[in-house]
Amino acid sequence: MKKNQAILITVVLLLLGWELLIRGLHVPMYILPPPSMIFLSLMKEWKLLIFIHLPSTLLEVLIGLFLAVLMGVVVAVLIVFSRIGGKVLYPLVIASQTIPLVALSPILIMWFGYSIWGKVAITVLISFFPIVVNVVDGLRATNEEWIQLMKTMGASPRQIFWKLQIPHALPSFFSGLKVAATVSVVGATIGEWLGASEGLGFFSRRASNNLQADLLFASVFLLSLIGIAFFLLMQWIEKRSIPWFYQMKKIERKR
Amino acid sequence: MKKNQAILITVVLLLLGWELLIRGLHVPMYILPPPSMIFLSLMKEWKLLIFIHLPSTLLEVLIGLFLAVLMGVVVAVLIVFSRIGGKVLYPLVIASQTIPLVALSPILIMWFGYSIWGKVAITVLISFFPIVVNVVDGLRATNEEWIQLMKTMGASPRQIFWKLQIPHALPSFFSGLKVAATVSVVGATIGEWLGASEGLGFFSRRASNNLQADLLFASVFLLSLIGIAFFLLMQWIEKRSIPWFYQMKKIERKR
Amino acid sequence: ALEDSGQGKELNRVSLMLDWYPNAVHSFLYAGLEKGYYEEQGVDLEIKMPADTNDPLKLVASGQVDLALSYQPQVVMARAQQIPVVSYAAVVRHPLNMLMVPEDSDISSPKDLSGKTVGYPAIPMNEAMIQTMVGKDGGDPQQVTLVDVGWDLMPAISTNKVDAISGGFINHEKVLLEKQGFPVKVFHPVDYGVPDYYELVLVTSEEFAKENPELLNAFWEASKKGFEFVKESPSEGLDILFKRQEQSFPLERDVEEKSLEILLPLMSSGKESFGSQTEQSWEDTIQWMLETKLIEQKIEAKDSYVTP
Amino acid sequence: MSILKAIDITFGFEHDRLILRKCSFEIGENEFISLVGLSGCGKSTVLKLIAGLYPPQEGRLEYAHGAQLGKIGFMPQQDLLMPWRTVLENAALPMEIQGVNKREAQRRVLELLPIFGLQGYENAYPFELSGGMRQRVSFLRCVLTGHQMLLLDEPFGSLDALTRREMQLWLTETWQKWKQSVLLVTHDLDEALLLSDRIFVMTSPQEGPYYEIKVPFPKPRQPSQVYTKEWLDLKEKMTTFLYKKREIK
Amino acid sequence: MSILKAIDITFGFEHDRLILRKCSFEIGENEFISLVGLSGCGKSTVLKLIAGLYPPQEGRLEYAHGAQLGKIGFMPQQDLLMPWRTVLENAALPMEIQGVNKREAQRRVLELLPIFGLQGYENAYPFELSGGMRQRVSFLRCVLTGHQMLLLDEPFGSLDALTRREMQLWLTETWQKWKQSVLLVTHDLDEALLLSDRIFVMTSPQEGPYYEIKVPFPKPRQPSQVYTKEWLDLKEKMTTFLYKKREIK
Ligand SMILES: Nc1ncnc2c1ncn2[C@@H]1O[C@H](COP(=O)(O)OP(=O)(O)OP(=O)(O)O)[C@@H](O)[C@H]1O
Ligand SMILES: Nc1ncnc2c1ncn2[C@@H]1O[C@H](COP(=O)(O)OP(=O)(O)OP(=O)(O)O)[C@@H](O)[C@H]1O
Ligand SMILES: [Mg+2]
Ligand SMILES: [Mg+2]
Repeated sequence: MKKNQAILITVVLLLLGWELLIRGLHVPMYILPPPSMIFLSLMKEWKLLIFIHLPSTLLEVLIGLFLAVLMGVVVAVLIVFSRIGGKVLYPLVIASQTIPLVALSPILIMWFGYSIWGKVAITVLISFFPIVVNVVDGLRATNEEWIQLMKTMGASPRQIFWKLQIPHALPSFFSGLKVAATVSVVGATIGEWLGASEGLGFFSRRASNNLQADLLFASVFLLSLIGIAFFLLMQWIEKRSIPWFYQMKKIERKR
Repeated sequence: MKKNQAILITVVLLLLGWELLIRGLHVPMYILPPPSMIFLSLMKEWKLLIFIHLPSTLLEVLIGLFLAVLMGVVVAVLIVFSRIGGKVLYPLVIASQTIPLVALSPILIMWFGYSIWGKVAITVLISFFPIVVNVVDGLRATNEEWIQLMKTMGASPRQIFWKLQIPHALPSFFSGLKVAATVSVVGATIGEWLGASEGLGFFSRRASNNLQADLLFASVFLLSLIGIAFFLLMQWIEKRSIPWFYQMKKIERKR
Repeated sequence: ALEDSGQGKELNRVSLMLDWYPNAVHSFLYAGLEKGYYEEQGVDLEIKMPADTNDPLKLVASGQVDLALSYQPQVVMARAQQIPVVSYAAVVRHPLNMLMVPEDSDISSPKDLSGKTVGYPAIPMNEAMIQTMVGKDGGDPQQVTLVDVGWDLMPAISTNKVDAISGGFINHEKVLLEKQGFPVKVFHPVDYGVPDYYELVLVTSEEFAKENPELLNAFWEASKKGFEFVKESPSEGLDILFKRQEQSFPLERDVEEKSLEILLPLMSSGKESFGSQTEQSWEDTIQWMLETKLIEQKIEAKDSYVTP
Repeated sequence: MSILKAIDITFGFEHDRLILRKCSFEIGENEFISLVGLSGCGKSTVLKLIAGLYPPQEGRLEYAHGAQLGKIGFMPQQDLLMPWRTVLENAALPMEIQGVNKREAQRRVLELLPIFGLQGYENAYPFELSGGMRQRVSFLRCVLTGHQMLLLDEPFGSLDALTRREMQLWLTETWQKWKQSVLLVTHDLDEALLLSDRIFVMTSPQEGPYYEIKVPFPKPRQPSQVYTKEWLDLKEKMTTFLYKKREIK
Repeated sequence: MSILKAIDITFGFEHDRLILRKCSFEIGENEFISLVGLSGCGKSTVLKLIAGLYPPQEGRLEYAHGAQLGKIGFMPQQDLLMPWRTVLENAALPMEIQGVNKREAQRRVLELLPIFGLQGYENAYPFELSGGMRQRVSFLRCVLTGHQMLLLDEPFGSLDALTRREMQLWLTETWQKWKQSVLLVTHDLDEALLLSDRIFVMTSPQEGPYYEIKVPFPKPRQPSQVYTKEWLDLKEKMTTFLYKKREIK
């Protein structure tokens, strides 16, 4: 209770500070509008934002994140378990992260046109990397003694993988997943610049082209909400999926 | 030896496949040029690329990554150890990740002008997040039994932090660092769009604008090299910093 | 630049943000720098590049830069939203932004776009332009599908993902597409009901215009000389641009030559001096933007620009 | 004088399975006490309660020298060596925490390593040690806290007879020299009888009260006494307490 | 018939400190062998060699039933329970690996839990168990491999006398019933004498050869025999082997 109150107060103070700072320092509103203005334009355009643009971005994020997780885990497994593949694949994966969008976007348009898949592709590209690195590290960190024990039980590499390395890499995987979930929102936003006719990324770009900073930040606000929501969702899934990891801490601390 | 050969062969095959695919499928060269063309324009413009643009991007990446690590760790520590701060700070950090560049660029220019710091700011913004998440998770994962033991020794929270939680979070920190090092290259690239007159990001954008795909991909190639180099550098530092983590595996596996 | 001014005159620093990366259209600025025209006028010019085509206006309004190159309709839009910018000179006096279709396309005039897809960079002005053009030509604007293609106008049309593009410049996209073996037909917006607006204008903030009339004047005098130089000897003008750019990016000579060839007539103003503006042009543009709902209320044409 | 008084302590992890019910005991200065009991009856938990790691659900603990954290040497049942520290660094940890000068701390560790049979292993990481060696490092770390009260959770469980005896002797000596109080958990009744002034025999509160035995033999005691009648009788008595009506086959 | 033959095995982690030098031994079918030795002398290493986890540097191991991995039940010295698995799931792991139907595996675990004193703990996670309970789960997991040969590394080290005796009896019974071969590491010479057919007394190769003792007492043996003269003599003899000229004070 008390903690929640304190949080609320902090948030209110932050918003107030922002408002006052902008008004006090005469920061131009077309560069950074005060929260009150953002709120007003959010009220004005909420129907458009919530019913048209939000769902379309959400869909991209959802599909993209799902594919990113799938691909990230598969790639990580290949890197860890195939030695040559790993030596070639890992650098390729890293290289893929450094390609600027200007180089990529024409290629994606050639392949995917203006369908949702171009946006999904960018989302995947941006968000699969943290998963790869964390899962690789998680899989590599498995305690050798456990592996030995399972070997004496006659476990196949596949069984060691599923029954030992995967559960053992889960905490690490979830670290990566939380990063991925957050950056997938940026991915979708950037993806929409590839060409879209709806979505918060598209909306924000149009608002910016129209010099409507209040609308721009209204969409930024919604994007942040999506980011936070996805992050919290992943955290929630994490707590459910590795109860042994959290339960341990909780019980021992409670007493 | 044999492994290195296999890697070389794979790389050559990949390049060959790319070349043939593009020539065979008549992919427009101004969208995706074949490696031979990229190599030629790299040869042609190497002086410009290596002596003017590469150093400037490298500098941004270096400063940016350094600050990102500093800031990432500090923020993570605040999130873990200050309860209210954590509840407010973490969502803010997540939100910061979802703000598109169109909203950010005028603000950054207002603050930093056209100095290198605007570019550094974007690099920091993009690369500090993986560090935050991984360090937070690493710090939170510390085994409660060790904390208890240190408490009985009369250790202050500060001592528990430095002597237990920090070393314990190191492997996790390094996962984040490797992601950060890679995406910091993207950060600098994007940062250079803020208004720069040199740097590989600047170069790539101009090349793209002029439909000079060969030059564009020449700079992409260099960006990828930086990314891979930074990743490997971090991996090397990791191996040096947590020998106990790797030594354990090595010795037990060697026999 | 300070030390070789030679005359002991104090130089006033002026920063200018380009509309985009340096190209042929900016050669008059570089010529002025190279030939020392700005120094003669006591101006120390510093050229900057934007992150986004919208940044120049915002930054000039907030005083982060003194001058910027932007587009006339953009200035109108900014003023309509109380962003205090004014136009100081018309650099390119006619639209460059034209509707383009592949040369072998069966679209022979804008009305044929009914039922087709047009790619554009999510700029509302382009939407209005297509509507006006198709409507004036007797087509149904509602039947045209608009697709935001982001930055990639050229790949969009050259890979046939769209039937036409709006937002491409005749001195850039058209030239580049042709160079890549993809010739295009263009439809001139002025032929289809769009006012003959100024594609590129030099803008500054109201405050700067009020406080530094002499400086602006000096700057513009030098720019005029630069433009005269480029007009007289385009090839040398380009040489200067290339020289100034060789440390950062290898521009392509043939492309910029063609571009400048297209630009020069559109920048010259006949009897009037380079950069002069007319109230009529502003009035027409404002009226058109009002009709197409690009702005919500009318703004004063004569407040939108200042003259030296 | 007592160094610790436990008054009416109640504790349990689950409500239906208490570990202590209104349990009171005292530990005297320079007293050596052993704690024996069935596996899983709660011995380790008692040690953690005394160390101040769990707060009792009811009752209270009174310490002669004020707060307990940082005043008691605690050796946990699992060795809990830090994998990123060498033997030397692990053993020096408590001194590091107390701010002892690094060289001095090293000196003290290196001085004791031969006695603990760990000579030559100062730079080894825990994963390079055998189970018994790890236990000894953990024991060493505990005694190097230098505190007046030591809580030892099965410190000699993985040691062979000779090594165990050497450790016992060393412990007895330091205990006498420094006038420490020791609470030692063990499953070896002979060990308890050999070392202790008193023995706490723990049963779960579900099964009845806990017992306390005063060991009547004068010190120093010899392992050879193990076969004397009085010794065997006392052991017999403890076994009865421990296992009630259950019988050792 | 021997189930395992070790021929001239040499092994060491460091070159100057060998653990085995040209060591040969045999383990017969349905034989119960104990391995005793000083802490750190290499007992756990021998078990890992036999289990096939370390390849010997020289010499070879011959198994009657072919490859060793997946044919031997191995109980490591550290419990190595998986923290993400409950007691039930941990114990069922080897059967899971062998592809035993899940319900059947559960049934077998649940059947044995009361015997192992773990009734009611089937859904507890390892962190909720005491040290001795963890050891028993680990032991249970090992026997549930169902293999003919069991390698047990100090399986009863953290158990009190009664629980330990119960486990011993249960082990002896199953060993007889299923005609298993057992190699048990222990520090308790009485335990070794009580259970084994033969006892291997390990010394480091630096100190001399290793010894083998055939236990002459007929089975079943009773704990009461511990005080008989023959028993004590044999113990004495082993102690001499173990500690050479060193003396237990
Ligand atoms: N992974 C390893 N790397 C290096 N040395 C090791 C390793 N494991 C064990 N040793 C060394 O090998 C020797 C024997 O170890 P081992 O664990 O086999 O002893 P043990 O007889 O089981 O002792 P204990 O009774 O204490 O468990 C020890 O000196 C130890 O330091
Ligand atoms: N963290 C915990 N959460 C829940 N239950 C616990 C926890 N720790 C211990 N227990 C339970 O408390 C009881 C006593 O545990 P404790 O470790 O004190 O036993 P012990 O006497 O030390 O046994 P052993 O001789 O086997 O080490 C056990 O039944 C155990 O299951
Ligand atoms: Mg215990
Ligand atoms: Mg061992």
